[in-house]
Amino acid sequence: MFEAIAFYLFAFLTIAMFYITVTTSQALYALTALAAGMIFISAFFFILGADFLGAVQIVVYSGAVMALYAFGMMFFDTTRDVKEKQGNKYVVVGLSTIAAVLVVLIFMAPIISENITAIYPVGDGGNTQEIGMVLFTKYLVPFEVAAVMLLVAMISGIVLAGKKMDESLTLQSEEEINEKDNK
Amino acid sequence: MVDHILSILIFFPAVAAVLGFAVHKDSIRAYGIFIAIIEFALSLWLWFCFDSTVSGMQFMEHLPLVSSFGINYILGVDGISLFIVILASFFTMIGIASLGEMKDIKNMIITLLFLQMTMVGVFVALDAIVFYIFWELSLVPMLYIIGAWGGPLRIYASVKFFLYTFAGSLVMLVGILFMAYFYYQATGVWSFAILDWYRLILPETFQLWLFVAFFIGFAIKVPMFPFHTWLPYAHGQAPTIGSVILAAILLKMGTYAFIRFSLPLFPDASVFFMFPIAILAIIMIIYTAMVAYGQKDIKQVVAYSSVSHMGVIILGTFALNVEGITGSVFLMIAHGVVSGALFFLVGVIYDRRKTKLMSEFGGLASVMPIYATVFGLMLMASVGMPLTINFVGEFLSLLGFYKQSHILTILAGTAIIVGAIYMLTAYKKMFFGEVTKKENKNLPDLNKRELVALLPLVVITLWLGIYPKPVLEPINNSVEPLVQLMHDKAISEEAKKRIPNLSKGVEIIKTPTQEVN
Amino acid sequence: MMEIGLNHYLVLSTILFAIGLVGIMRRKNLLMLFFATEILLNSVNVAFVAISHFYGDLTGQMFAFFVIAIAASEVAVGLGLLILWHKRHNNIDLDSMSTMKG
Amino acid sequence: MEKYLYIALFAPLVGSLFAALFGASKKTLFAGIIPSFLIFVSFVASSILLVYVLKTGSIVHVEMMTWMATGDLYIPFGFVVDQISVTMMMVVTLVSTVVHVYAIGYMDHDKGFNRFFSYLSAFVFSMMILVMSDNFAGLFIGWEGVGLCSWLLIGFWYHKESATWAANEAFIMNRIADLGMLIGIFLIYWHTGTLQYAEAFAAMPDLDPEILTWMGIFLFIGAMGKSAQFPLHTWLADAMEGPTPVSALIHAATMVTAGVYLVVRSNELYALIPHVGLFIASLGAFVAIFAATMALVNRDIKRVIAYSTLSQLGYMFAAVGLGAYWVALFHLMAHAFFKALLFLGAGNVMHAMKDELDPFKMGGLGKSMKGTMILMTVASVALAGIFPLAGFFSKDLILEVAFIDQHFIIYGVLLLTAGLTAFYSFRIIALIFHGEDRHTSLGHHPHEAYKFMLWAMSPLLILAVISGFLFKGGFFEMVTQLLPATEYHIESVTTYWIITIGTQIFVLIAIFFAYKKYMCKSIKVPDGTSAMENSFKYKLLINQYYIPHFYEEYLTKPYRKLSIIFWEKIDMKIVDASVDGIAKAIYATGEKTRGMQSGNLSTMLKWMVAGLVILLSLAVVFGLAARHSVEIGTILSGLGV
Amino acid sequence: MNPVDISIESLNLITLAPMVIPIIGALFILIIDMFKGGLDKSLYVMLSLLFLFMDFGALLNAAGLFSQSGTMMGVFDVMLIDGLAIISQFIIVGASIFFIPLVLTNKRFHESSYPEYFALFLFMIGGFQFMVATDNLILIFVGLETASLALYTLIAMHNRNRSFEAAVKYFTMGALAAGFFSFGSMIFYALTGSIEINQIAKVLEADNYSNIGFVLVAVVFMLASFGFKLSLIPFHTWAPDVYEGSSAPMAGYLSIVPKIAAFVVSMRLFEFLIHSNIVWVEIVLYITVVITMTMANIWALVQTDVKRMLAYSSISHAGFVMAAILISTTQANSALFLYWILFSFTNLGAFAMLWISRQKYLPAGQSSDQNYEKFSGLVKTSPVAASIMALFMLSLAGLPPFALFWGKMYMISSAITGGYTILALIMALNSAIAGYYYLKLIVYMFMKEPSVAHEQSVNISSNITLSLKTIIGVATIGTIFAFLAVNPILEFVTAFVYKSGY
Repeated sequence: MFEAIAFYLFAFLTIAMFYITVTTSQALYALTALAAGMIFISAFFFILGADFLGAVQIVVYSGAVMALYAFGMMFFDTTRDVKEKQGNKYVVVGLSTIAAVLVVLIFMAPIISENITAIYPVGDGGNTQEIGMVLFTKYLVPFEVAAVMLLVAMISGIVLAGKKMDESLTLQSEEEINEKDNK
Repeated sequence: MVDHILSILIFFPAVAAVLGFAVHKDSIRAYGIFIAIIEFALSLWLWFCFDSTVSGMQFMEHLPLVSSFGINYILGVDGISLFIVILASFFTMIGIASLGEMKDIKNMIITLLFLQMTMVGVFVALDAIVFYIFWELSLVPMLYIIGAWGGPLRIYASVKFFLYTFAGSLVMLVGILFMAYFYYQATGVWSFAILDWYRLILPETFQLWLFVAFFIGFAIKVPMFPFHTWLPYAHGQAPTIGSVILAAILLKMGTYAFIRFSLPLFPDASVFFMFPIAILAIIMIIYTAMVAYGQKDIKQVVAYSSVSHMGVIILGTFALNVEGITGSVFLMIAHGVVSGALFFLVGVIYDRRKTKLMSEFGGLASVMPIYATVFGLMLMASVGMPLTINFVGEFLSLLGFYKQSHILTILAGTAIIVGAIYMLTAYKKMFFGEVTKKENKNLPDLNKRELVALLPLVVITLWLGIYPKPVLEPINNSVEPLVQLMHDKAISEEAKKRIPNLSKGVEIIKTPTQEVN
Repeated sequence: MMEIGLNHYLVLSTILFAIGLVGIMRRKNLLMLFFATEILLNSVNVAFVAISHFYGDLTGQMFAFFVIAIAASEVAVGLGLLILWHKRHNNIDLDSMSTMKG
Repeated sequence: MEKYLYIALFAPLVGSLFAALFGASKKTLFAGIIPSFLIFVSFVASSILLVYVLKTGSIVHVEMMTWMATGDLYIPFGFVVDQISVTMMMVVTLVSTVVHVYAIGYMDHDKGFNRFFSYLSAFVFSMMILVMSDNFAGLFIGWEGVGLCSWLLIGFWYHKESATWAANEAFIMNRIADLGMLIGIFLIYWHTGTLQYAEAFAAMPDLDPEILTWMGIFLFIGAMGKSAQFPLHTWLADAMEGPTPVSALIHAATMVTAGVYLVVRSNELYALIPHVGLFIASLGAFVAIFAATMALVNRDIKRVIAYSTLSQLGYMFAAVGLGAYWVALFHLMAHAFFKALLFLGAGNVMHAMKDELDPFKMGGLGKSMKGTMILMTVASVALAGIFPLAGFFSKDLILEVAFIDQHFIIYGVLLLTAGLTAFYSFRIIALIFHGEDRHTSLGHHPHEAYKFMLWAMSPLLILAVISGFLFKGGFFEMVTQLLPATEYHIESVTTYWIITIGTQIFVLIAIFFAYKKYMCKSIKVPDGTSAMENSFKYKLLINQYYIPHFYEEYLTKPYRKLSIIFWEKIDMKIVDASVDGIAKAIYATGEKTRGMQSGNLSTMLKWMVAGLVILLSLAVVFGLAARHSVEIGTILSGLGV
Repeated sequence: MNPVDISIESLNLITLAPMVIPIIGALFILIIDMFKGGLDKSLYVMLSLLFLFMDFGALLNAAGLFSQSGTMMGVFDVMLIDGLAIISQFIIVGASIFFIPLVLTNKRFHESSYPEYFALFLFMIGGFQFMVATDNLILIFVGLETASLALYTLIAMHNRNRSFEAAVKYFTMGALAAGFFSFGSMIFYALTGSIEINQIAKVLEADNYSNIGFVLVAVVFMLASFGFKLSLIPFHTWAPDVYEGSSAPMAGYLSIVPKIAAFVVSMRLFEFLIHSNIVWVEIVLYITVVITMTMANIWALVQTDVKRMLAYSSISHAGFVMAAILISTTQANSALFLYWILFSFTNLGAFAMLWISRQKYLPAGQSSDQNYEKFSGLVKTSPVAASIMALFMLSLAGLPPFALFWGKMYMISSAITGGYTILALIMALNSAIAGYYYLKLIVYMFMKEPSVAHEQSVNISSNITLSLKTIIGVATIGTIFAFLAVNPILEFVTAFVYKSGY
């Protein structure tokens, strides 16, 4: 009973938040709504017993990502209204509605099949500990690759946002570059 | 060296062309002529070493290329291909020798040498893929020749030429791959060797489909009605040398391929499609002859006349008997010589007057008597005057087809009438009458260089018209086993009846072939 | 209805995904467009965790974990690109971004 | 004897090539003399062969080399001198020699003197091949060869539009017939397996008569072209554009008789199909009177003689059609002599009159050109068939043949034609040589031709006079070794005399009538005003029954129009345009749909989602269908699908 | 909670070697930069090459192991080294070896001044290698994203407006595609409780596809996701813009490496579905293949920029090759690899040729970097360059005996053998359409006169250096003499594909 109430409540909240995110014309509202939505999602994780993930969700999204976006927003000065000239609203609404309806239609049917055996069953220990276990055995390689990915993202971020990008060697003639080098 | 003479014939000009990049452009003509003469001498040597009493392939070469897929570099020459090879090297030689002053002559000569490689390659390849390689590759130099040295519409013409034939041959490629697949199904190994394929008997329905696939590729190349419209453009825009080689050699690829592929591989389909194709051929003959008659441009006349004559070749091929096929092979050579010469002749006057409109001329016979004589001779050869080279081929082709159908042959025979109509009219317009235009009053007659190109053609025209035996005999010896093979392979009663069983009992390799289901 | 099963979560996930799609399609502000991509990934995470829960299997959580990592990395790169664009054009309007077409 | 055969055959070729060497250069007399001499050599060699054949009764047969050999086909260059061919050889070489010598004078002032002799000798060579070949293919070589030379010679004065037009007409019309001949050859090959005369004819009696009929018809179509039989006759009159010696040699004596020769040569075939023969005879008779009527009114001496040739060819075909091959051949020979003579005489007149051809503008030329007048008159008498000249023996024989074979209609037609022949022959004689002088006022000062030209003509004169009664017996003896030796004697002596004398009188009356009408002083140059000229009959005849007009309007012009339509409308607008249309359609599709790539990121994303949605809908449809396949099946079956 | 006890042998760490090497290399480069900045690009190029050669060596080793012992699993069965993985890694690493030195241009471009460029490049290679060497959807996803993020950056580092635009477009659509991928994986997971493709296949098989509808939805999302990577229509819209916006070597790289990685994954993913006779997948793939091939060709016809044309042509080629996955016979899969190897050589050459002709500023009257007019009359000014460029165009058009012909031929043959005759015909005819736009460039180069306005400003080989010459030379030789290489490649590829069970 509690689960159901919680589910519907958070479902409503999440949907509402995300709806605001995609519809509001105020970037700040959107950002706030997004952050709220993320937190509500983590609620599901807790409901479902994925405590570790819930924590990660809050930390990563509400913490890191939102901070990044907030920085970005300040940088871009997007507090001002962005004119969202909609070329064809019907296309947008139509396509997404159809997509949703189609998938929802399908999911109305019972899904779980009989012959599934859990490969990494949830054990007795705490969620975090088990996750650690699986993460550092089975998913060791993806984990390491994810690390590389984050490194890549970091380098990318640094390179792209770096000062060196302000002047483009690509657009300068050789003479200009040499002149600058000599200086 | 004799064992590899075919490879040498193919790749010698190519290597020479690559080296030619380094030759200075003032000396390139001499270089080109020299190379072409050597190549021609080699081809003559090939003829000399060729044993005309043997019916099978000679000078076979065999190298694995993509052995896991059954693609091998197989070369060989028989009576059917021998003379076209010689003709190719011959035309390249006189073509280069007769080149007048033109821009970028170096590129032209190098291109011609590459073209020669592809031309020789097509006719000696005995592996379908190798054949296809040369077949397609030949488009490129011709594309360049038309596109770079042609008339005002040259780009349109060259692209049209390329794409049209390219599209057709891709369909043919599908056919080739299909054929190989059937062979694979029947024997369990991949092979693209034509001689292997010869031993495969296909069920009739498959024959029909494959025949159509090959036909599209070949028909565009020939070009058969209604796929012929690229040809007038190509000819009309191409420089003289391009037209000459196109008409003399490249068009022969299609008809040659009919004989090499379509007939022996699909005898039943050949019989099945004999009448439709014959009707197309007849349309080609009469219709294009009439179109030729309606032209204002002498080169277009010759171009359409080419199409018209190709119709006779097709007809002879689909006579499916020794007389007809031999005739059509001979006519390929004959048409090569004659139409090549005619294009040369048109080029001569174009060089002088920069126009090809017949209305610009008139009375040239008195201004340029030697030119008029040579033109007249080639014209007579073109309309099939006996004792010229064309007659032998036309006579045999029609004779052969008469066995298959009386009415159609009568219709096809109108070639000799309609041909005479447009040719004589054109000749009359250009050479007879008073000299009306003052530009024409002082035109110089043929110069030495042009004579060097034309006299050999004149000699061949008469020589092979009077004494075709040295050519006809090897062709005949190779065609006979072909016909016998077709007869033996034929499944349907109709085909057995249409394709004669030669009582001479030629030996062919017969291995038990499984039927493909 | 009161019994919350897997399907509930899947439907929720789908709805969220659809909202994300709407955002992606209608946003002209690139920053807000990126918000929508976050919604997409988050919606999937809900489903993953739910499935994981109902199967009693950790794989789904793993996937969700990596999706979060990926989403985070994307934000970094995406923002980097946006900054670059913004420096040159002083806007992050998607409609200004159509010099190449055809 | 082979030696003589080769000499007879190749001497003209050598002459031709010799003259051709100087073809482009200025007139050189020896370029005329040497070919003439070589033709004479050929004549001598032919004579030797004739003597040999006469004496021994055997034939000379050589095979020089293979021409074509493939499959079962074997065609050699083989030559045979037998009784038939030696006759033809004699005729050809003799007339050629005369014409060559004559032409030296006739072409004296022409720029193309050397070229002319080259062509002329080439013609003789082709003709020799035609008559000497031992197979149909060889015959065809000669057949086309003479066609080519005829083209060259008709169009000899190529700057004249009418000449080149006539040359092309002749060539093309002959080509139409040649197709028939070619088909005939194919038929012979595929049914007898050979093209050698001897073997082919030997095989023929065993063949299906229907096939033989077709062979006969197609070969005859070939003959119709060369011999200008209706409806392929128009070229002959137009061919008179060529120099007169050419008309004499080619279009009177030799080439046009090739058709007759072909039928005579194939007598074994035609003997098997008498119904075709009857058709040939009927056509021959028709052409005889048809051509004669056109000759009645024509105002061009050469054309009149051409029509007369046509008419005489009709006689010959009538004879061969009725199976009287030797008679036809005999008439062929005699006709060659007197017709060539007639033409050469006309040439003299033309020379004298500066190429004026209208006899109404002449008159009284007999005074200045006595020699020519005698020659032409004798020739005309021979043509008219007056005893004892050649025509009497040969032509009246044909009448007898028709009478004896009881083809009275043919006989009647031919008899009438004989009268017409006499009339028009003497019409021009009268107009040219007799009556009032009408040319001086037009500024002509006629003079006689060179002496040697007249001398050169004299052999023909003699032969025209004597060949009939002198040769008839020997000729019969000789050729009937090969041809059916049918003797034509009218049973009843009375009938014979009545017919013979009747014919002679009829002809004489016609001659008298011609003189009476055209020697009177009131003859003027017609100017199209007289009642006769406006009568329908006259118009019909002067316009050659409107046949050339018909050809022009209903064949040539439509062909030309159709050709242009084919090119401009069908080839360019339909065939080519559809090819280009495909290309253009593809290109246009690209141009129209490239808007999909608007460059706008939002649109791109929408496309992605759209793609997803499309795929999803497909999936749902399929998934539902799969899930409910049973129900769908029952519903569909319930609907009776 | 028991302590985990796993022997190091059972991890089979050797399977990681090829991927780890470039990552180590990247880190190495970053470290060097940390110690001493401002080093010349040639150093980094050579370092990268060094690591790539080592990578190549590791691959050879892996190939040797594979041919001995067959498919290897490693590191908790996450890594999957089978024939496909090895061949595709060969292509990835091989292509990279040729593409990286393309930065050694005469002119300086922005990206080459960064050591990070090379580090990212190597990371990207590592990412792709991971992506192909596993059947775990997580690792595929992570590998893919690693590579993609690096790629977006690499594109943007060219540092001009068009490359930013390209990067943003690519990135945004990539993010959407990532969403699709995760959604698709989620459904697979929901259906089968597994995210390993082999396992998924087994479970679905055992289940006899009772939930076909869900399977299809999952397939749809996967197809959309990989359709984006493979630029299948209608997910292709990024391709032309990104190609145009990025530098020529990057565009060339884009046309080869990400696609082969995506092909391998699609092959793993769709193969079992097609073999289970799910008609829907066949139909949808058929339609996609045909539309992609044809429409891309048609759009390529109307392009005015060579690079953009090549972009569309790459889309078309991808569609062509996608047919292999539809046909899914051993021959078809081998054909895919054969085709792609040969395609790599040709495209390497073509893009390298564009690269050497790259000028920094657009001259007057030129609307894009590489529009056709720029190449007018090239044969007059620089015949060798024109001939080489023409050679690559002809090869792309499938003219024998140049490289791509063999791929096309084998591919069409596999279509025929697989019973897709109509498809074979469509493929053939598409090659004919494609002929037109390749020919267009040849027409410009060989048949038009050099335009006067361009003569001063355009130097076709302004960018050339010895190393670029060498690469072009290699590509040229590879393209011309492909017929010698086809047999060994084919034997190798077929053996490996067959041994991997595809």
